[in-house]
Amino acid sequence: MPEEATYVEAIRSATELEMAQDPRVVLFGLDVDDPKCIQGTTAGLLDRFGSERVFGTPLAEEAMTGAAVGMALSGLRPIHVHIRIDFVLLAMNQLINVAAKTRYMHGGKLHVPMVVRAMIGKSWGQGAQHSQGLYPLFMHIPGLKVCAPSTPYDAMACLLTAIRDDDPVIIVEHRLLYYQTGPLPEDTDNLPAPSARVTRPGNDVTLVGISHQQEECLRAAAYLEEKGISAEVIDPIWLTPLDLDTIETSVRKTGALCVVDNTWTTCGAGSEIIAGVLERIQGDVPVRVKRLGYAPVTCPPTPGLEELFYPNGRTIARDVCDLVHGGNVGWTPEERANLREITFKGPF
Amino acid sequence: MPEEATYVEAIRSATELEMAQDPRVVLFGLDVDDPKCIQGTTAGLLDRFGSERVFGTPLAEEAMTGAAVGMALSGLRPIHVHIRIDFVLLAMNQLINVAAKTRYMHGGKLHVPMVVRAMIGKSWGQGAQHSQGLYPLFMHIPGLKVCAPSTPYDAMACLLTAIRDDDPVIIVEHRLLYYQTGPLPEDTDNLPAPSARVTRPGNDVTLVGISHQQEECLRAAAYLEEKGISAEVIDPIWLTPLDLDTIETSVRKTGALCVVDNTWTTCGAGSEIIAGVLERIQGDVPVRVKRLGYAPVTCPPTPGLEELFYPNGRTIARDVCDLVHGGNVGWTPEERANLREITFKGPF
Amino acid sequence: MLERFYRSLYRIRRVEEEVARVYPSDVIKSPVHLSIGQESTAVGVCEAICEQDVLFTSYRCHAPYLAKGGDLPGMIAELYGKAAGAAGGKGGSMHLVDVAKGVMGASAVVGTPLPNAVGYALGAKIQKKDVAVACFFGDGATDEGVFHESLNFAALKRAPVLFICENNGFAIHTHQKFRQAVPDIAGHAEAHGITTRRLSDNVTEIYDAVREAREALEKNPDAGPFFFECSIYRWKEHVGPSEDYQLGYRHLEDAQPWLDNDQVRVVGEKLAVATREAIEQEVEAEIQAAFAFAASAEFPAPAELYTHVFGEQSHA
Amino acid sequence: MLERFYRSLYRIRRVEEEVARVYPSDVIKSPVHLSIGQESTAVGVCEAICEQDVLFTSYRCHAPYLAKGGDLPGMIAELYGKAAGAAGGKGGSMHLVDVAKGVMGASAVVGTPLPNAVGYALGAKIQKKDVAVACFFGDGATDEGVFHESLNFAALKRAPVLFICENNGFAIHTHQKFRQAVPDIAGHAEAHGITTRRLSDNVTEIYDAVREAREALEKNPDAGPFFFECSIYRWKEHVGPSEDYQLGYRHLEDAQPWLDNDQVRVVGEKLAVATREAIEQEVEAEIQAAFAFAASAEFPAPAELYTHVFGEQSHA
Ligand SMILES: Cc1ncc(C[n+]2csc(CCOP(=O)(O)OP(=O)(O)O)c2C)c(N)n1
Ligand SMILES: Cc1ncc(C[n+]2csc(CCOP(=O)(O)OP(=O)(O)O)c2C)c(N)n1
Ligand SMILES: [Mg+2]
Ligand SMILES: [Mg+2]
Repeated sequence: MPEEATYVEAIRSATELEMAQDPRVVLFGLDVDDPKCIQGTTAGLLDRFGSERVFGTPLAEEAMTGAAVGMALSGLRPIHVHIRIDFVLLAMNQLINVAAKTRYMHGGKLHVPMVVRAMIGKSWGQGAQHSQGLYPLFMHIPGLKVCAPSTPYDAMACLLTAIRDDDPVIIVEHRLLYYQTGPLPEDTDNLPAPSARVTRPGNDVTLVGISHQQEECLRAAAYLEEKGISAEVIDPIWLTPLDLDTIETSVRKTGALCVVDNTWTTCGAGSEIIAGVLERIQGDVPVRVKRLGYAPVTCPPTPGLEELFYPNGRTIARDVCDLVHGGNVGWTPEERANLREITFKGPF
Repeated sequence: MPEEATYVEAIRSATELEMAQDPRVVLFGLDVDDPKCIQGTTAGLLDRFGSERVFGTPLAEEAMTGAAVGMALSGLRPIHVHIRIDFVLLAMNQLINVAAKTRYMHGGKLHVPMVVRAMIGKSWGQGAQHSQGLYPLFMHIPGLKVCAPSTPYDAMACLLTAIRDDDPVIIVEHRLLYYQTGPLPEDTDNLPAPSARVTRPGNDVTLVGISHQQEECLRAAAYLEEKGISAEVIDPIWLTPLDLDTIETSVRKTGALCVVDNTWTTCGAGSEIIAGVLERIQGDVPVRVKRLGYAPVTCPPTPGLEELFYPNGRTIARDVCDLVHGGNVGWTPEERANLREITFKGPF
Repeated sequence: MLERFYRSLYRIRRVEEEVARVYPSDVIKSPVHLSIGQESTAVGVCEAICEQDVLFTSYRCHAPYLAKGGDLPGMIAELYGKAAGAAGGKGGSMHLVDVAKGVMGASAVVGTPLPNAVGYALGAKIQKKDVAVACFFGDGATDEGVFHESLNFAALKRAPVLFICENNGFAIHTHQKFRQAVPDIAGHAEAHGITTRRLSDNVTEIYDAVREAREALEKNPDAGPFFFECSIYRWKEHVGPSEDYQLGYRHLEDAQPWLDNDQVRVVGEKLAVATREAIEQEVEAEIQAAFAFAASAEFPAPAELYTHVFGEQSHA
Repeated sequence: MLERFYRSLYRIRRVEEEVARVYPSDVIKSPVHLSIGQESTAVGVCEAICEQDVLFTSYRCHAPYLAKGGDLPGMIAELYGKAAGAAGGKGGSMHLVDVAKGVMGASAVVGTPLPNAVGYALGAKIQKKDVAVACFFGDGATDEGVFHESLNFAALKRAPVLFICENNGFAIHTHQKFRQAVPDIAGHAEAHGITTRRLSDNVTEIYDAVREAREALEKNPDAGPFFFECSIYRWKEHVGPSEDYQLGYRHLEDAQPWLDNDQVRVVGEKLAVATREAIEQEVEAEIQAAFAFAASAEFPAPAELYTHVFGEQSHA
């Protein structure tokens, strides 16, 4: 059995492993080489691999993303790190107009093996511009792959898979997931192809949780036991390519599908998964559906409103209970100490 | 009866009308004042209103969008024009992190009445970077409104509504719609609130077409008559706020919903509309659903592949026929001359 | 003038010290980016510009907000997340706003206020208002392309902007020399044809330079833009209430000259003791009242979650 | 050298004239941005750099593609949308590519190739390859913030990039003076600490300047980056095969000095008639063959729509 490790360590050691075995891998981004080393995810790598392969950058998200494309074309495998996915909005042009399209628009003569690591923020009033999920913006674009691992195991597997991929991959991390601990993959040379995982089997409702909301879905499933509802929880892990098969199979069994996004629901992964599954089921079996996610507002910092902004184990349980019963049951579970959410107050 | 006008004239005259009655309105963007005046949509405005209110800009999408925000805060009502929506990817940070959030994150103390006009390109091998739809990226974000008018009437109404709105509105135009002709609103002082329109009544299937695909849906509906299928065609016109009521009402009647996006389908408006309608219907009536849109690839310029990349009246008819019959019928209509698509070869 | 300077400098310093002091008690539930040590830019600039002028700033906004006359109880209540806060608790420390005083919000994304400031200035000029815009940003913001786009556009349109670069040498923990090939930010402004001054952290020097520019703008709306690079030093960590010399990215020796030249102390020492003490007492009372107000104010009601996405006159 | 220059100049001119000639027949189903009149930058630069060096260019890519040795039949077939095209018909005129010759693609979004070029150069340097990158872009691209971000990063990392600004005075129909407060692009490169030259459209002058820089890079990989601003003139409309003086944004008189100094003619006149004619005949034959090849080549099969989104070794 592999040891337990944190999510931070999973990312760090995946990077270290691949940098050690593949000299083409370089790691860069704002502050990757500073004393806080991206909450520890880049710790020790500058010392081991030197400043040609591990370097900080100016604040210049568009050009640094464009430089990653260029490095990839030159034969390297760059990993570009952003401490908040919100800042990737400055690099959409290079990601969408260039990285995603370079292979296709040059008829396969070029390709861009690059990895973008970007973190979703939450807690302690980070507010409007440090809390967005935004991954549906990337899912929309052919030519980009997107994953959002929620465990140390998947974080390591996703990052290794991403680095070894010949095309651009965006890894969506989450600041609160950095506290997760768990086992790491044993055989890092033979990782499974991207696919979803049933993280908790069940029969009455299919509950898909993305990124940090996977954690909340597992909490919700525990609460739902109180009402005798057995939730099957699924973590898609990869959003592009999206493993609809696993979700469809579950929904055909449960007849109810709730997707909890770690972003707003409009044009979100929930919309995508619900539409995709129902296109396949086409009324073969009756299905109830529900999307949850951020409230349709900008994220407020004040704690009371921030709490309401996000789905959590209890509100998910409440809404799923209503979904399963087809109406407002009027039940919200009492918070249980062992299912309380982690919070923190920096470092951000 | 108002005269017939082109879509170009609708935009031009909406701008002129509002600039004449509201001195706060300014119009700017790359090439708005050049000899081609954005295909005529800005023609004559420089002469009438002068270079303080109508001006071209440097190539600097991010800063010009930020400047629009600043102008709006100063009391103006800027209209910022982009000749391709693809270039708006350079301005996502200002649009999403600033314009969309300014009101909320300052507790309502500030607001940003600005309009972004952005055109979708198509035809004559414009290819990878001049053909994207991208509007789902804006739909995802609270604080932005989005519309995609498909007729001269709606183009004028949407633009006037947008200019008069106190918050940021993105108007998605389409290069091929510029050839549309039709009546303009008569009472421009009292425009209807944003809502969808049933553009062709029907009973067997609800067909929602966005932007230029609205035109293709109307063609598809004509073809579908051959198979005795009566399609109810709906133009949402506004994507945010989205009038789901009109679509839901239709789907409850027809039991089948096909949305044709003018972009890729993943996390598209089709996903949103299907998920939203099904959340409301929750199995009350059985519903078959289908999304159509760009092929999940980068847009190729060569004509044969470009043709396959887009849904058109005939392929939509084929796919909707299959949807209604619940399987592969194997029918594609013969092209009819009066239902042939417009194409062009510049100016772009 | 020195009295005014001192009142403003001392007030900012003490407000932020109080923020730092209460921070560990978790009444402030938000990241805070303190300006302690950097007060003189905010004060020098805001004393030099006019009542009707406006500010655009970064997340490090406490000092300019206060220097421009921003409401203190509203600021503290905002940090506490209260409904009476400057932004109703929906902004936090990084988005202070006071429209009546010309503080036009603040942004946590580096560089974003620059084009907003230019657009505002151009808008004011189009509307023939005698309004100048002061835009505060750090050395880090000047790495971003939008810095150049904004400067070029401001220069092209002769927008009445006062660009105030608070160069504290660092973007978080990364020194300017690791980010900029030529660590001469003012040189870029010159290349865009902007009248530029390189300044120290001396409050009078800053005041005089900005005052001169502001007067030029009053006489001729086409006199701008102007650019000021002020060399200053951040005493506390990038975000949070503490010092951070233990991290090793900079050293207490580097800070020493700045500490020795502390503008709050230096200006204070120029005043008569009685004058100084009177100011200090007033400020202390004001601060105490503001924190008390914030502590006892209400949190926003749950329904506030859904307000202010769009305006009521909007078509949503 | 003059012979080489002439062959390349003449070839580019004639290829583009043929493109313009056939364009009205609609065999080319794609926007074309011709370099007619601007050939000397492409030729001067590409003759001066090395076989192993690479190019990044804008949509106005025909000239650099050809000057670097890009495959001519592949180019014409690409314009015709054929499977045998440089990009299999999936790029069109704006995305020419020839990896074997070092043409690393092209982009239709202004400014985007700049950071790609810098990244490539840095990547090559990290891999200890003696490869320089020539990046072609227009005056319009220098309006964009990414221009500055790219120059700063290149200078900071001493990346072996040759920035080639083809300043034809216009972005579409908008003159530089309406877009740039200071119409001195080279001045910005200097502010980023980059060795800079202001050049005319004289092919030998361009060649000499770039050759010197390339030699410096060969001796010292840290010698770069270098920046060259070349003043040139576009003879045809921004996009399409025709002239556009009737639009009124510029005038034939403005063009006259450039037409009089046509580098194709000027260089050709320096050659012996027989030499020149031999070159011309070879080139004409090559061009005829290329257009014939393109005309008879197949369009891509429908299944090609779905290839090249991701690679086969990708996990899709
Ligand atoms: C676009 C963007 N990139 C990165 C960050 C993360 N970040 C927050 S503050 C900061 C440093 C900014 O330095 P500077 O502009 O000098 O301001 P200072 O904090 O020194 O006042 C960085 C990189 C951000 N907020 N926005
Ligand atoms: C980011 C972006 N903005 C706008 C456009 C539209 N556009 C296409 S070419 C062009 C002019 C570019 O001028 P310049 O860089 O000088 O190149 P030139 O065409 O003169 O060679 C513009 C504005 C674009 N393609 N990309
Ligand atoms: Mg700084
Ligand atoms: Mg040009």
